[in-house]
Amino acid sequence: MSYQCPVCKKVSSSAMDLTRHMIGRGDKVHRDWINSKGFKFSELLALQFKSFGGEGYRALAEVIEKETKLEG
Amino acid sequence: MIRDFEYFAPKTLEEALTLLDKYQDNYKVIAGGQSLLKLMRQGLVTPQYLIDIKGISELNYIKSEGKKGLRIGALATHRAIEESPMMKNGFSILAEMEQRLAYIQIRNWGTLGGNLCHADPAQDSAPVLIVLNANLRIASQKGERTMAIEDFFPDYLQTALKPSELLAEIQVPAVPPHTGTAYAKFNIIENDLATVAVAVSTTLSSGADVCQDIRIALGAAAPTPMRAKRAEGVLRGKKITDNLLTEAGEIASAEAEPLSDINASEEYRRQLIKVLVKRIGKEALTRARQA
Amino acid sequence: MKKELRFTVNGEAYELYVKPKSLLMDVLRDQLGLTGAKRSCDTNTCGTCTVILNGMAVNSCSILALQANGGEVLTVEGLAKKTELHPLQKAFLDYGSVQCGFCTPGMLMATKALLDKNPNPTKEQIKEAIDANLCRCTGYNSIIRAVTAVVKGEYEEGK
Amino acid sequence: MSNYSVIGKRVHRVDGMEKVTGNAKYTFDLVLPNMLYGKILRSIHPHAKIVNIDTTLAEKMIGVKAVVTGKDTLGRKNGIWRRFPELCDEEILCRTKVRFIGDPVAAVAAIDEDTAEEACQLIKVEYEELPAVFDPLEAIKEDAPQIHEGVELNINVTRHIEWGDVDEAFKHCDYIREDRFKTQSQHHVCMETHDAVASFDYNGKLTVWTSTQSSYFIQRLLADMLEIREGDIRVIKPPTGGGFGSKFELDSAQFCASLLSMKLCQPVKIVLTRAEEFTATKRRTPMHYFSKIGAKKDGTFLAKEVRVLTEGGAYTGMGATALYLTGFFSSFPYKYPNYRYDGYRVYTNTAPTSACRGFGAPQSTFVGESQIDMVAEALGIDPIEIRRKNGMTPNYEVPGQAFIQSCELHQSLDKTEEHIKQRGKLPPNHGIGIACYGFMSGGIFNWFDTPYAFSSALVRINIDGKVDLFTGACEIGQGSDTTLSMICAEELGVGLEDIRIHSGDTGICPADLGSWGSRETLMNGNAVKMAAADAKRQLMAFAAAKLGANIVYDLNMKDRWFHLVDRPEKGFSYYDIVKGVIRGNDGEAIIGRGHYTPHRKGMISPAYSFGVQAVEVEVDPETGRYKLVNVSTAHESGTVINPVGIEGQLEGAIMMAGGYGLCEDQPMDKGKILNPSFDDYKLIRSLDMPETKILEIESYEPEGPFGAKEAGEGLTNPTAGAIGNAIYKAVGVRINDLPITPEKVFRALREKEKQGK
Repeated sequence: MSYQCPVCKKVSSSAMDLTRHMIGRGDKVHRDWINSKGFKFSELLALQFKSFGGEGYRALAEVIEKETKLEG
Repeated sequence: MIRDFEYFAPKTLEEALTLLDKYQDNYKVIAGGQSLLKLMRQGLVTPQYLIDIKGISELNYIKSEGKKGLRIGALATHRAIEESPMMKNGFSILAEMEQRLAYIQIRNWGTLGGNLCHADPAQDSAPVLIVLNANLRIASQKGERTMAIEDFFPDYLQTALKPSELLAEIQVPAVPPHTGTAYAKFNIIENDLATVAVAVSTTLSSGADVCQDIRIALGAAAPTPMRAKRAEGVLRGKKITDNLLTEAGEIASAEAEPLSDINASEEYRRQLIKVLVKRIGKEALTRARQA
Repeated sequence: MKKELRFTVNGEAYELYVKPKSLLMDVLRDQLGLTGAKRSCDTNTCGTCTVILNGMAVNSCSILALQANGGEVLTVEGLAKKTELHPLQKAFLDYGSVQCGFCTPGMLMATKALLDKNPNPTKEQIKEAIDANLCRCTGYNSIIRAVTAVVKGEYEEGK
Repeated sequence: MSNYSVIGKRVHRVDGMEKVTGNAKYTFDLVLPNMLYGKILRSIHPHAKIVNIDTTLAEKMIGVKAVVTGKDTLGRKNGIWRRFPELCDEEILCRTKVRFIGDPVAAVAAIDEDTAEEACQLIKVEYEELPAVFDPLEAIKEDAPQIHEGVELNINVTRHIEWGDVDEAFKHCDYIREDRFKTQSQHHVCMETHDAVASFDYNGKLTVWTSTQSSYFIQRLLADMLEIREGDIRVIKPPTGGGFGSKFELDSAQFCASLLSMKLCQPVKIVLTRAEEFTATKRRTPMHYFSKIGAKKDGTFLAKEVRVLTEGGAYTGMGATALYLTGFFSSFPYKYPNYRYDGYRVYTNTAPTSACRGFGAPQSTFVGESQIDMVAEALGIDPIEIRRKNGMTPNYEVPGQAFIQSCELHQSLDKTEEHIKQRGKLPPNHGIGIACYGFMSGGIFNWFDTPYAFSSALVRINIDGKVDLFTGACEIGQGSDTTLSMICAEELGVGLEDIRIHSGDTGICPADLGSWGSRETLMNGNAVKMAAADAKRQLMAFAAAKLGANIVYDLNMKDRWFHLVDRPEKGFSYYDIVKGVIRGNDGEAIIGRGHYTPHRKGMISPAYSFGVQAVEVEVDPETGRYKLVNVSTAHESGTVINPVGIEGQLEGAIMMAGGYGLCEDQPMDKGKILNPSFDDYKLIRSLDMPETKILEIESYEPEGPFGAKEAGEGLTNPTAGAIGNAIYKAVGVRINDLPITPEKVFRALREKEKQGK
């Protein structure tokens, strides 16, 4: 299974990995996409150091799972 | 950067007092200068006239006068006091205190008088001299006066010296029999300035193991060195027990007014006072019993 | 406004004119070219400027030069007898007590002052003698070993 | 034992004589004819626009020769990550905006320091204050002030490392724990503050004497900033009073002194005060750490996930490397089959954070070793045992990251276990804690974008047999001049006294990246060894011909004697051979060349040191104050070339790393550092120094010269973690944020008491 970044087209092996890629990039285009899905990018990021388990990642990963999966 | 100043190096007390009288409050007196030069280099103190009394030999002495006790010239260095053969019996506490005061380089040049006049509440010498009931002889052209060291520190970094007055001598009365004295400071780095300091002097009534008199002094526990009088009250006239000492520690920590700073919070300082008063009180008691 | 300063440094008598605000360290370094004593802290807390004045280790950054008037100063430059190293200098080399070397002159003078007064110090007394002297490289213990070796007589003349 | 004649011997430092006699002339001591003294005016605001700088009064002042501000620069932005322009973000002399308290805004050259300082006070800077942000967790918020144009959410760099399938692996763990940690700032505290003497002449040549870890970096960075050809800049490194990571970037003293000198064609000297050093130079990176680890019942680690947010301060500096290394070393020195690291470095309006001895690893080692002890306790496994079970072994590959060749972690664990057993039963309130660590022997990364070999050396043998060794390696106290001279002598077969080393002078030495990342012994050592071998080959050829021995015989030179290996008595003196070869070369001195650049050695380093440290503490339960009683270290650094040097590195590291664990910190209030002096910045002094013990370890690193590797920074890594573990063993409380002050211990003890009731 592979997933493609809707912004820069980077292909990842898992939705979680692509999630980290998109948060990790942190540039405007990636942020805008994330924010357009109803998330607050900076909160997702801050969450990584405040709360355990990375709920932020998981929530976003679910969306990415749905929206960025490549066929085949 | 040190600002320029006019420099005088009087060789006698008389010369010094004349200069102090002449320049009123535009001057600063320097002895060892171990604290003063630091402030001058940071531009915090910029005197117009600097009067260097370090060379006045008549103020540099340590004398033992039997019943009258010790007389220490204001210019006696910390190191001289630390190593003086006169620091025995009740006075050994002075040597113990000096040995933990900063570093040898500083003790070699710095003077007891200068240290007191810098009036840092965290300094080591004040609490010990307070429990030893010391008096200060203050000279000026108008004459002399003596005052209890307890009254010498009106406020943070301030002394009771009036313009044109000079601290001339520290007088330490003879220590009564059956008296034990102890001092300790808390710090993270050995010999560093105290986070909290405690000195205790206990006098037991002869024969009975009862506390006839006690003096507890705290350093770095308030804007000035202070007596913990309420804590003393707990112990005076009683047979000192561990419980009483613990209670005294709690009361001392309550009557102190410590600040919070980067070295310790107020709360932690109160805890340290509690512990040190208990421990040093016990140490003083043990010494009193041996005395 | 400069004032006369008469003192001896490493056995040489000097008559200089200095500003009252000049520190002993400044005069030694800038006027006499004796740059062994260093400045590292500005607050009388690091010991790199340690010299021996009238037999005592002092921080030359915290003494007015004029306060040394009539005094005798020994700096690290005066430690060796011409080309013959002082035992402490030899020991510092043998025991690896020197790394960046910036604190070394101060360390040497502090320990020299100790041994002049007390030829048989305890380990605790050696530690106390260099407690003013900060060193970021060695961790102090190699310096303590070197001084201990001198105390034990490993470096007596002829050895 | 080895049959080496020079290496492994206890020798005097080659620069020792100059240092014990006070003769060594540091940059701080230099005085040139007609030299001026400079001072730097620095920002008093954490974040502000520069509206106007009025220097007229200062320029009019008697004794003032020149005043420079950002307007006098080319407006270039400096950064050591030259390959990535967006990370070159430091103007040094700010033109339009200041970003931290201490950012330089102007510099003055005058006849003496006091005049220069007074002149600085006469410069009127008109600021328009901007909202500032100090906490990285605040700085990443949408509404936080933007510190660098175009850098959104103030995110400076991010680093991600991953191998295996972490999410899957956690599903198979019997025990998982998650912990948060915080590490603080620490200052390098070099005894010699940053300083420089710059002299620009009428031919347009710039010479800079400066206290630095890399004269080549400074030369190249000055060339970028001043638009002068690299070859027209000569950077000379006199004896240097410590570096510890603070002295390989271009600093304000070097840049401002050069700029002022170029205005006057007169030498200018700038020495930072201790207060400037504390507030306006770079420092160790504070980090927020979130660490999740999963293990099987038997203690086998299956997975680890680490997230780090670092306080970057105002500029990038070496922070990007620290961010990467803290991520890599969070997996060290263990075999995690599944590992994931996400690191973010965030700009804040505080003094920039950068490289500091250990380079991100002291942080990760404190976190990792604390957490492993927690896991061990939860699973009821001995701390040494769990480390044995998971510790790295020789020839282990860190997936996609690094290849470990030599590794004696287990030997170190055994020695440490022995040591602890020997200590026997401990008195009450005593505890021994251990920590494992490892470190790189020089980095492989080339963010600096150097076209040169990472290390180079030249050997020149003169007619009398004296050897000149030229290298860009920088002796900063760590002992590289001595170690490299020993390597050169050993390889050539001559004595240490035959070598004269010339180092850290770009005018005469081949380029070298310098002394950082613990690279000198391995990288420069290899270059020196190669240069010596090259020279030796020329001697051997001549000697072989002269000897006319049967081709089957082996020749060698040792202790200045060329001989048949089988018949040592048959041969010639080294001195005769040298004379012969030079005569044969038509009088040309013998030159040997050597260089080293790691190839196909992974992404981090060609070799890694390993070790275990055991710290014993004594805790006062009523106050929380604790004493470092004993620190014993089993450090594995391959062949020991310079034993005296290693002892020094080892004990010195304990002073620095012990302070990191116990008391060193830089508390701030709105970006203002509150303890910029030795009165308030607490350091371990001789009376606080614990007993130290070295547990010797045998090892050999194939990639290193004579089998040697790192022995510098790695030693800074374990101590804080070992202290934390020791305190837990002693009184049962665990502190997760550094430094572990007595007050924190006391509070934790009181908490524990409350819960007990």
